[in-house]
Amino acid sequence: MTPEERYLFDLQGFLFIPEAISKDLVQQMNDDIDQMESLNDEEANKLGLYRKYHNNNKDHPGHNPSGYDCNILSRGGPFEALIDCPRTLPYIDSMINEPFRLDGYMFMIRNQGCRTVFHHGYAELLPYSEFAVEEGEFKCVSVKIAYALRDVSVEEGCFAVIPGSHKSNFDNPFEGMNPDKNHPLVEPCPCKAGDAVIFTEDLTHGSMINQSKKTRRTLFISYAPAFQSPWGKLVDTADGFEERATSRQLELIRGPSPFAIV
Amino acid sequence: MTPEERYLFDLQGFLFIPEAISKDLVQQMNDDIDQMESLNDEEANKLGLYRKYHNNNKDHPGHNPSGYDCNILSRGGPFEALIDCPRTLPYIDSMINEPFRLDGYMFMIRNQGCRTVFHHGYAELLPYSEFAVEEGEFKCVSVKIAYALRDVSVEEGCFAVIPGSHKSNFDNPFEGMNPDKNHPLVEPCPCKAGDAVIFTEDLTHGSMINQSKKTRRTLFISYAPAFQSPWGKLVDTADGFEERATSRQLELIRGPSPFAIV
Amino acid sequence: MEKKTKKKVPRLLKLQTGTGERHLSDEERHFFDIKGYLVMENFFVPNQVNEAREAIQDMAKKPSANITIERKDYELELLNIVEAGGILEDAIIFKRLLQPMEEIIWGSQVRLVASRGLIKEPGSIETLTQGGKADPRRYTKYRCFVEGEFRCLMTTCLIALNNCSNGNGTFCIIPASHKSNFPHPYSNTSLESVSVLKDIALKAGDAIIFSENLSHAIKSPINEKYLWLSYQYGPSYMLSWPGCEASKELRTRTMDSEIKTRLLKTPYYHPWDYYYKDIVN
Amino acid sequence: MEKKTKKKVPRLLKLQTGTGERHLSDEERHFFDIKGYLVMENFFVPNQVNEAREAIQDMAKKPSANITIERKDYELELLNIVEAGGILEDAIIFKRLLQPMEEIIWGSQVRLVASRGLIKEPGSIETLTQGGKADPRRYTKYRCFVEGEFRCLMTTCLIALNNCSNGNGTFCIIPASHKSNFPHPYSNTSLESVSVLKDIALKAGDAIIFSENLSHAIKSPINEKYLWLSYQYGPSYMLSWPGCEASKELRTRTMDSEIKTRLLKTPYYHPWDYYYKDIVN
Repeated sequence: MTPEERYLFDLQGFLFIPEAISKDLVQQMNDDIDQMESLNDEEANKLGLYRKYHNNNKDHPGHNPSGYDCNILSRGGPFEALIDCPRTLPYIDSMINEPFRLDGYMFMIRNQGCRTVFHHGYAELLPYSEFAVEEGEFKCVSVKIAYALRDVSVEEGCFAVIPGSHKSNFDNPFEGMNPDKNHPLVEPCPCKAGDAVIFTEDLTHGSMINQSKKTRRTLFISYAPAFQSPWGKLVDTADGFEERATSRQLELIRGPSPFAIV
Repeated sequence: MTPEERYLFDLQGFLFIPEAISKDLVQQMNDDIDQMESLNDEEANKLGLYRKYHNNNKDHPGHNPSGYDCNILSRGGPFEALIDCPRTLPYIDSMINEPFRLDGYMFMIRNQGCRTVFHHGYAELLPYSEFAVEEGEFKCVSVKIAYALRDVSVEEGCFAVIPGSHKSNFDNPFEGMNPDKNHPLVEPCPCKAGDAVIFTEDLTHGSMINQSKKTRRTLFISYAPAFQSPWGKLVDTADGFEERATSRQLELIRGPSPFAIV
Repeated sequence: MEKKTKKKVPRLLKLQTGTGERHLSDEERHFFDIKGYLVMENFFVPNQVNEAREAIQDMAKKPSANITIERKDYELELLNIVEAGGILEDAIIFKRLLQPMEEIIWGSQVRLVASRGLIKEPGSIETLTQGGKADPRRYTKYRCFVEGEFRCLMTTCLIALNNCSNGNGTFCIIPASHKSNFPHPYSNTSLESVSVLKDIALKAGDAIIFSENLSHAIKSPINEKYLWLSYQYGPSYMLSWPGCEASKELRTRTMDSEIKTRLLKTPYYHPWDYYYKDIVN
Repeated sequence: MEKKTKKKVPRLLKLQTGTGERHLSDEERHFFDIKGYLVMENFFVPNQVNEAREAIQDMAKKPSANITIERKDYELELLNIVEAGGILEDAIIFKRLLQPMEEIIWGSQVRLVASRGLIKEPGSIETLTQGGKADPRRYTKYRCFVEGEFRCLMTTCLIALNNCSNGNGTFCIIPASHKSNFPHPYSNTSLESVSVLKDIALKAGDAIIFSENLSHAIKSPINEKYLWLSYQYGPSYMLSWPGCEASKELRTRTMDSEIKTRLLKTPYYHPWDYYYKDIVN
């Protein structure tokens, strides 16, 4: 990390990484998702894909379901490349600063009317989300990366944060509320396809309401120290992964020895 | 400070310095105090000495007053040597770690039945007492030194502390109570004449009940960053001090420029 | 400890440690803790803005005995401007200013540490303070505890006496920088190029309270002279800025105001020791 | 966020974040925060001590399938001793142990991360752990907030099965070292020469709960073999120590105990996600 990147991540709790993945890889992933979208739930389940729906678009009854989350790493293919994305992984190394695993890999669909309400903030004291700096080094747990697979503007329901809330000492009065782009605390993060936002889970985050007919597609990939558990199915891999994987990918998925540091 | 001294002061909140001042200087100070003790309050006041009595020896009505505090630096003479005591001042330098002043110089008499109840502790969040370490360096405010002018055992009412309480997150349940040497949190600090205890004001401290007929004599000298005020009369000096003083002594008493660091 | 003496202490000097008195709303507290500042619109009504502007301009021409003028390039600083009286004296006890200061610093044990009138001309120097942990000025330290109390050191109230926005003489800050763990890397960067620096648009009469530990700067005005008023508060034991000690005259004329008297007192730690000192003197 | 799902979650998996449930007295909380440990006298009654000693000795001779024995010089470590059943299984839910763990770690979202029987012989190695900020084992982190809640990571309960005092096989610690800002300088020092190292005299059946972030060691016994039991707890999402995963057999036989079931669950973050996983599987 450059001194400015270090300063910005500490100051705001997130870092914007433009063009984190190539247009080509984005295209491959979108093609695969198009194919997956044609499956019904039963067909998807048979392939090991589980959709968790978010039916919160009461104002837009024509668009149901408004969105879902899904364990897309079990599709394999182009998604495996992001396990150890060369553009972003060095940041995770500096932010966690000890052996870590990939503990969750989730695909998110957000249709019209859908949004993610604000959640988290330092004062929750969630032990698995802690943002910390000691002796001039980051010591974070749970650092996440949001990769945009499509261009997403404020109106199209982009990611949104409260910069600095990863150090907030008081309960977040906006917990559970829709991000309001006009509030002086709120910063929406519009992205181009292939851009990434790296953030600490202690940061208050959510997404704007998607007011368009365009579907937002995002990958959320999460990393944590070795002693922390993976998030169940969200690290399921496809057949043959172990043979295909690089040694770093294997270590990130299996997790390094959890208590090796003595 | 050696690594062990640094470790111990951080761990416990105080540091014991044996033979901090020479027997000779101790003798001179005790001789002067003997002389001062022969004065009544009116005579003392005329010389600029003010006694603040502690009449808390209800159980020992024969010994009234049981103790007092007094602005003894205004006596001048041997007391001026401790403004910049070569054995202790380098510690203060490392503990405060920025330009500082001597902000209080107090003499304490404790007779039979007298004690100082436990007071302070980190959770009080007193801004002028803060114990702090940043980037591997102490950043304390209000570091004090207790110099024993006589041997003082546990029974003779020595200084007593709760080691580690300078980092306590909870209210001190023993606030205002007499230190009990049998409690596992309590550590009495018996001293020989000339020994010193350096401590952070955030440390819960007090003194054991003096159960003897011997009078405890102690000097408390306090240091603080330049922007903090001196404690009123407790930095009064004797006539001619400015001419006699070393430049360091002068700076410590006048205080460095309070906001010079920009 | 000295419980007996404590009881005798007049209400004026009530020890504030841990009283937990709160004046800010939950949202204000959350905002100030995250961002390091609070904006107060219409702190002065137009009449007060005019009175303040005139008083500062008069003092700049012919300063009274207790006000010092420091001239830098294209900038005039009038130290101890509270001595000018009128609105410049009355503002120090405005509730909208004092209540946040008391919550942010240390209850009723706060002092006025410095007061200044500022006249900025086109070309005035734009300096971005360091802020955060790397700020060498420990007297600016920001302290706040999880779901607990603030214990900040120097906290500033800056009042705009012109409309300042769009980079024209604007006050600007790096939000959240009062909690920075690293030094900002913008020492050799022009303010315009600092991506996280935010202009705070203020109208004449608006005020901003901020932790002195927040990275901040005042931009140079483009055409005219811009006037500012600055009041800095600290805990009771913080010394006055050199040149900002309250004069005997000021102390005498504010004797009837309990709050002004308290804010202008010489520094003290324990109120009862201060009281005690009064008795023995 | 998922408020609807949250409501459906069975009580067993109630999310504990911020419930502020308190089991310790003010004095215990103050003591543990300062010293980093709490002693519980007579945690086991004499019968339980005998049962535990016998079970450990049996397992050392003929370990059951789910218990691993690690031999070091003059020391035997029986990993996953909870599998032995009886008192070694029941102890994990003793209120005197579990209530402090729940307050110190994270409410009812705690897990048993490791369990061990230890047999120490004269000559066993005495290692002082680092402790404090300099401890490289981040999974031992101690966290506590001013007048607030604990959020500690690995926390240990050690039960003495012999009388251990006066340096003879004694458990010893550096009090307050869980908050050390500096590494301890005693790496090349014999335990006897570490001035701040304190022997904790324990009788057979006494237990001590301590933050794994506290510098600690077990001294070598002088004449006989000394037996210990150690249980380590962590937050719900902390993985089991390798070799300490609960066996199917153990999970099945503890099904009727809501609390044992919870402590022996595979790691999880949000209880409702765990619940959801059960549904979709």
